[in-house]
Amino acid sequence: MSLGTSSGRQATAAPFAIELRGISKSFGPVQANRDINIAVPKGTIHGIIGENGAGKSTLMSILYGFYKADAGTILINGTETAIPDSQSAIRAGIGMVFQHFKLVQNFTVLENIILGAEDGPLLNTSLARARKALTDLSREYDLDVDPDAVVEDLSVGHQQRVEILKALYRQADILILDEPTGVLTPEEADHLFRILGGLRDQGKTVILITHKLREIMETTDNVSVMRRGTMVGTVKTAETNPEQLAELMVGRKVLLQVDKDAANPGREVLRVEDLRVTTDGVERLKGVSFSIRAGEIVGIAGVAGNGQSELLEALGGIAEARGRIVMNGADLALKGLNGQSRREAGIAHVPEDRQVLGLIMDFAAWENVGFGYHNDPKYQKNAVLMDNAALRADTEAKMARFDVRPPIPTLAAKNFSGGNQQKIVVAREIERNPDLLLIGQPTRGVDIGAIEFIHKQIVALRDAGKAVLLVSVELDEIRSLSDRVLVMFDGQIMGERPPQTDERELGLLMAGMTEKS
Amino acid sequence: MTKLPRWADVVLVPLICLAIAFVFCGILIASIGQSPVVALTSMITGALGTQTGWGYTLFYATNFMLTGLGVSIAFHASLFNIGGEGQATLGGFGVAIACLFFPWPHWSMALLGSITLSALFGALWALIPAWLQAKRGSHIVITTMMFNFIAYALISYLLVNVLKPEGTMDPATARFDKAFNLPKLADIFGAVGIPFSKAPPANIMLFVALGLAFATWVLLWHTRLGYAIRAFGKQEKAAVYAGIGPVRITLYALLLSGGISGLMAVNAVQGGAHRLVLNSVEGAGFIGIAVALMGRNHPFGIVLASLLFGFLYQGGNQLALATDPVTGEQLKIPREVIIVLQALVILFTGALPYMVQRPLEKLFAKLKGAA
Amino acid sequence: EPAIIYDVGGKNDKSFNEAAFNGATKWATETGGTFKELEMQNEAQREQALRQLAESGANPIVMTGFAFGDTLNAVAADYPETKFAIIDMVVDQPNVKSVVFTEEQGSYLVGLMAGLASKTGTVGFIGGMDIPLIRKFGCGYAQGVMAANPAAKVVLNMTGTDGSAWNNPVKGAEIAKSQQSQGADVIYAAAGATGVGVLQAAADLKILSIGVDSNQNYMHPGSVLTSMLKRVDNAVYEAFKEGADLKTGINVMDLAAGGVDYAMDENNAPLVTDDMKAKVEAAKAGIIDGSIKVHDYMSDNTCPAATF
Amino acid sequence: MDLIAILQILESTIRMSTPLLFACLAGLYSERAGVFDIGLEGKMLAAAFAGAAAAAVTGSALAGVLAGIGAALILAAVHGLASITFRGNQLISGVAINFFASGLTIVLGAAWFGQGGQTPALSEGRLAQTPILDLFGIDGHAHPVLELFLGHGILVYVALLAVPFTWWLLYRTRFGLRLRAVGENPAAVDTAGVSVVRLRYAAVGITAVLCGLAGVYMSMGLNTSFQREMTAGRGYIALAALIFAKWKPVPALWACLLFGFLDAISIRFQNIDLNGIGIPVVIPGQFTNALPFILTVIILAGFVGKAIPPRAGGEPYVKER
Ligand SMILES: Nc1ncnc2c1ncn2[C@@H]1O[C@H](COP(=O)(O)OP(=O)(O)OP(=O)(O)O)[C@@H](O)[C@H]1O
Ligand SMILES: Nc1ncnc2c1ncn2[C@@H]1O[C@H](COP(=O)(O)OP(=O)(O)OP(=O)(O)O)[C@@H](O)[C@H]1O
Ligand SMILES: [Mg+2]
Ligand SMILES: [Mg+2]
Repeated sequence: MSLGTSSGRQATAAPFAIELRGISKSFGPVQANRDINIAVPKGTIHGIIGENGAGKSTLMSILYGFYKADAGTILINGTETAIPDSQSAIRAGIGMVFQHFKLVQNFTVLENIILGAEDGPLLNTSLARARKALTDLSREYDLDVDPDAVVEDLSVGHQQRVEILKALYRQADILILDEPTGVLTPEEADHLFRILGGLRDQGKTVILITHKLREIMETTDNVSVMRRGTMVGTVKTAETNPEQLAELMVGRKVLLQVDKDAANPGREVLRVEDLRVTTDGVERLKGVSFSIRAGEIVGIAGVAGNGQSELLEALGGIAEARGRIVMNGADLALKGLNGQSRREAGIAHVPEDRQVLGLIMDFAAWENVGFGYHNDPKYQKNAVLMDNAALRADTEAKMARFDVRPPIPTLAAKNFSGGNQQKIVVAREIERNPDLLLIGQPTRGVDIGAIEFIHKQIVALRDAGKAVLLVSVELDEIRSLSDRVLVMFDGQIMGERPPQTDERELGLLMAGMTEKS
Repeated sequence: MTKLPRWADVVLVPLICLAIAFVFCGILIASIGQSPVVALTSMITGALGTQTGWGYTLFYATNFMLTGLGVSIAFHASLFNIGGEGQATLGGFGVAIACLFFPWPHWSMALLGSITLSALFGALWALIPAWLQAKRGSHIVITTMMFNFIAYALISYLLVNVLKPEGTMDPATARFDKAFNLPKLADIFGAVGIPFSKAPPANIMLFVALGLAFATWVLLWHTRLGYAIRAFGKQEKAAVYAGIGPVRITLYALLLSGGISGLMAVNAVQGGAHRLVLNSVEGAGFIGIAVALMGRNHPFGIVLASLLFGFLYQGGNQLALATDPVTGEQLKIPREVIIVLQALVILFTGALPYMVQRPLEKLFAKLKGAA
Repeated sequence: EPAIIYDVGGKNDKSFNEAAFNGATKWATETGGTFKELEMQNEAQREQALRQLAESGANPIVMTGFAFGDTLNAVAADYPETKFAIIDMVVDQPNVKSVVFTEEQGSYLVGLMAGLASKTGTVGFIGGMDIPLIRKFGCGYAQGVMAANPAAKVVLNMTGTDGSAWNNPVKGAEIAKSQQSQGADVIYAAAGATGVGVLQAAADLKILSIGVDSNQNYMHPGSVLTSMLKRVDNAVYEAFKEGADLKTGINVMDLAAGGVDYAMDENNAPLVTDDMKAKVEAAKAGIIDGSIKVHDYMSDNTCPAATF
Repeated sequence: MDLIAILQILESTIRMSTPLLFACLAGLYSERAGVFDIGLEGKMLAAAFAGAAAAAVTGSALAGVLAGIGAALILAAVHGLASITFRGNQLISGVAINFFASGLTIVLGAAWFGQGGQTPALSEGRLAQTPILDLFGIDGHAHPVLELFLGHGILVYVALLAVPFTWWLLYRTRFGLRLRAVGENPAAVDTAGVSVVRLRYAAVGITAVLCGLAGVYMSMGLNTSFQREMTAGRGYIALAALIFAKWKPVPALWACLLFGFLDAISIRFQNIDLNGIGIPVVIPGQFTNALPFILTVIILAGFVGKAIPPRAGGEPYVKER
């Protein structure tokens, strides 16, 4: 059954909080939305799922007045409403938490929250009220963040909270969240969903975009599925199941859990001893030691911002460190270095933040495939010239193998959706067939089709007798992929557990609590 | 992402912008009681109507090509080197040394000598700012600006107190040995049997500059260094991930930038004046910035932009001499009108293409609809 | 039809080129003739302009400024039928008239007046850029000052080292104020448009100033002590008048020939005592009859009265 | 070196710093809002001309000031149109504006006053030189210390007061918050329901007003007429000062005073003859002329760290790639 089409009639009866009719939007050649119809009943949580690049964010951005639709109409509570800009959206009671946060990095939390919603021409009054309101909100939904912290110093998880608080502060009764849990720990996520439930009970309407079917099943009332810019359909959550949704989404059957047989670890590939990293005065990595053997996947679980990033950067040769890193029996330099030296040592690195480290967003896909390997002999014509043709050919091949969409090597990285950007990076690094693969948040913001694919690649690499260090805030991912799990907290390793360990116990470790305490 | 066909974007839009600029300038000329038509025609004939005109246009264009290329390389590393003026000034000093103190047996050797020294001095003048930027994070815009002023002072000291021959009024070096004069277009074309005006100073450096433009293109898009420079320019942190050393790239980019700007002096000093005078650069360093920006930092675009500016310079010079065909009287157009014209051209072709693109897109959409 | 080419300063630079322009216009108004004129925009244009004017049949062709010397020397031979006149430079060609001025003499006279008018015994000199020509002015000036008062002190400043040095009245005024605070109560400006700022500041500070090239006394009556006249206008006027049969060769416009002088008019009359006037006239006579020798900086790049 | 000399140098410092300070703060507003502006020079020049011209014609200083601000506003509007509305390259637009002003001031000046771009010298239309001292009937020369602090034109004090005001506006008001935000992340401002375009135009407008004051201070305060190119590169120095100050108001004051001070020093000590103290060398004037620039580099490298410009600076705000 589908609500989307029958919306017209119902509008008179029980007006929908939101109704979009015939929305179309294209970015240059890319048709992001094609004649989209969707209706969201008041006081419900409405899920939207779809592959990367399906057009979810675009659609919501149109609803929020960030983009202008090429065609179509928007009805809020049954009345047609023009939303030329975000201001009118806010006035219409819509709040949105963007997939890519819209925060001013060097402002405090408070400054970010009041921005655009100040009380008067002078700040201190607004700041005072906001501080008060913020503490109330924090208590009500216990979303605590330090109001005076500067945003760039906050973990992504906390920045996420700031975004949500922004929307709540503006008293939105229609709340749009675009992949809010991409960067949250399971606890944080569950917490968020409790909040959303609370909002629904207050009669607010929530639209939730996510790639995680579990979240859809657990929290939403209805779910709409998008594919390649079109609306495939809307179903009642109660009347569907993950497999069906996955199929609707991708258009084929998808394996929702990794199938891999037991690892048979070989020689030690990497050994880390008392590794320490200090960034601007603060020691973020406080003496970490572990080792990885060939043919195994070691997962690092932990709440974002507990030293995982520094660990990856130290191993990847981006951050200077103290201690020892022994790769294939040889000590690696720890200072005055860069990614190059590590690649030569047989380490490949899929960084946590593809848009900041992994890709040059303005470069074409084919140039990005050479990124980090531009000195590789196989991309050189001769002593002087690079062999761009070879690079392009290689890119086409990779795009085919990794099903990157659209498969246009000359398209700039920034014009691919998040998931496809990730595929480009993963393809580049995995296909180096390295002795050790460092991979951070491999499936952040990636659709289930792609997740399935990327997970397969990681396992395949392991089975090929390579070592993998997997860092992820997704416990599911850690547990389903890893052969051994290390839990990090506050720059230290709290302990090692087998992947079967139940979430509670891992959760406790991630919170810094050992069984005894 | 523009919806225009490429040719329209690359050819049509700039032409329309250019036209608009000239219309505005025509209004200005008319408003001071002169005939825009006569003015424009005399500019065009003066710059493109005769071999001599072409020769001068190309001579100026060569200057701008070199400084423009210099600026653009730094730009690709997202370093705004506004020191082209000073680097070219020092380049002039290099040329003077090469042409005054070495007994070259042949002009070609002299050319090699002056190219080497001017590039060297230009690069050296960029070295300290580059090093400070790389090591201390001292903002390149300030340091290069300061080094422009320091260069003026240094060169005027050298000319007045060191290089100036006894008893001459002119704060300039002696004339270089005639044997070191660079072959002019007349000689080069003459060699292949094409007669060309002897008057203009346009010389072999034109081809050197064109060669450099091509070399720059190869460097930026077909070599590892170019790749590294562009990547560094886009995302510095990512560059480190990729194994690109910020310090090294900063130095390379600015040294190349300064070196190429320095070469401008070979054209102006050895090719044109045959001696080093005060202010031998005459703002070409700054025009280079405009040229690089208008050429969208692409060597091909830079060549076109330099030709445009060469045309404006030479056309402007001619405008000052233009006479009314009817009365035979000299037009009374102050030279500053040409500066205004340059401004309008920079503004419309460089900063306002979008103003033209949008309507064009609509138009093309209509045409498509019709077709 | 005669032609005149102004140097990059432009024909309205309030001094040198403007004087040339005045000379040309004077000729035009008297004879009712017309003349071609051209303002230099850049170095490379010099040769082009000369050749074009020559080919357009302009004759004679007058140009202001030493910077033309080198180019003219190269070009003149190609146009034997055309007569050229160059100001401030000697070009040894059969069809060229070289007009040079003895700025040191004129500067000596105004220096003498400065020395006499100064109560503090300290006077100032502000040049545009540190080039030989300006040192020539300054050196003559310093000699005049010393002649009036051997104990006098001359504060020397050059405005700058780039093109803006000639167009920086704000800095000119600032330098004047600085010199005043160092005791200077008469300041001689040889700095193009920068001088406008100097004269202004002197007027504000209620001290005396000295103009240059053309008569600038009118700019601040009661403050401009005098102006060192460099009769470029006469030189151009003469050249135009001689027309096609221009008298070639070197033409030294010195004090005797009225090429340089100091300006007296109603604007500065109250400032110049009879005693001062007498002394200056005496010095003038002395220079003309040779009893007073004013050292020319250019002759050996040294100055007995000042260090640059 | 005696007290008088020191006082004189400090006084000169204040005078020389004022136009820089105006221009530097002008740049601060525009660039903190994410619009780079190397057209400060041009706007100052245009204002200097328009101010002197209007004052000469009307004989009213006020008319001159207003005209100067108006001229700067017109050029700012062009810059805004190019870099905000039409998403053009902000650097190019700035370069163009500098060329434009440098040419047009002279063309118009020549056409209107027939003095080759120069404007007639002002008498009554001039800005008062020492209004405060005059008010109390104090003779500045007699009281050099009073003169140092009170012996300046009104605009000097306006410039100095503009510093704390700017700080207050930037860090204490809604407008300031939004201004800083739009220079750091316009998308955040946009999604917060505030118009990026309007904010940026406002900033560019303020920039123009301050440039206008810088210009008229030069042509109507320090001088009594407009001269071609009389800003003599101060717009660029102000830009350097702005970076020096890391785009912050209070540091901007120090930076401009520093530049002014170095200038005053180099004016005071031209070719220093060390023969006096027994060393047979004369430090050439060119060196003292270059000294401010050399010292700037040394201080920058030695004491001023990395300057991070507003993150969104120079980029037109485009949502749809
Ligand atoms: N600002 C933009 N300019 C140009 N193209 C864009 C822009 N935003 C999105 N696109 C393109 O439009 C299509 C839809 O993008 P959108 O972000 O809506 O997909 P999505 O469903 O949100 O993907 P993801 O799940 O990765 O977030 C993609 O092909 C994307 O590349
Ligand atoms: N939010 C603020 N409230 C009050 N004063 C501030 C604030 N931010 C900065 N200041 C003051 O302003 C001056 C410069 O500010 P700061 O050093 O924070 O620059 P900044 O961090 O670049 O400013 P911003 O954070 O707005 O980008 C200092 O005197 C500082 O004390
Ligand atoms: Mg999305
Ligand atoms: Mg701050």
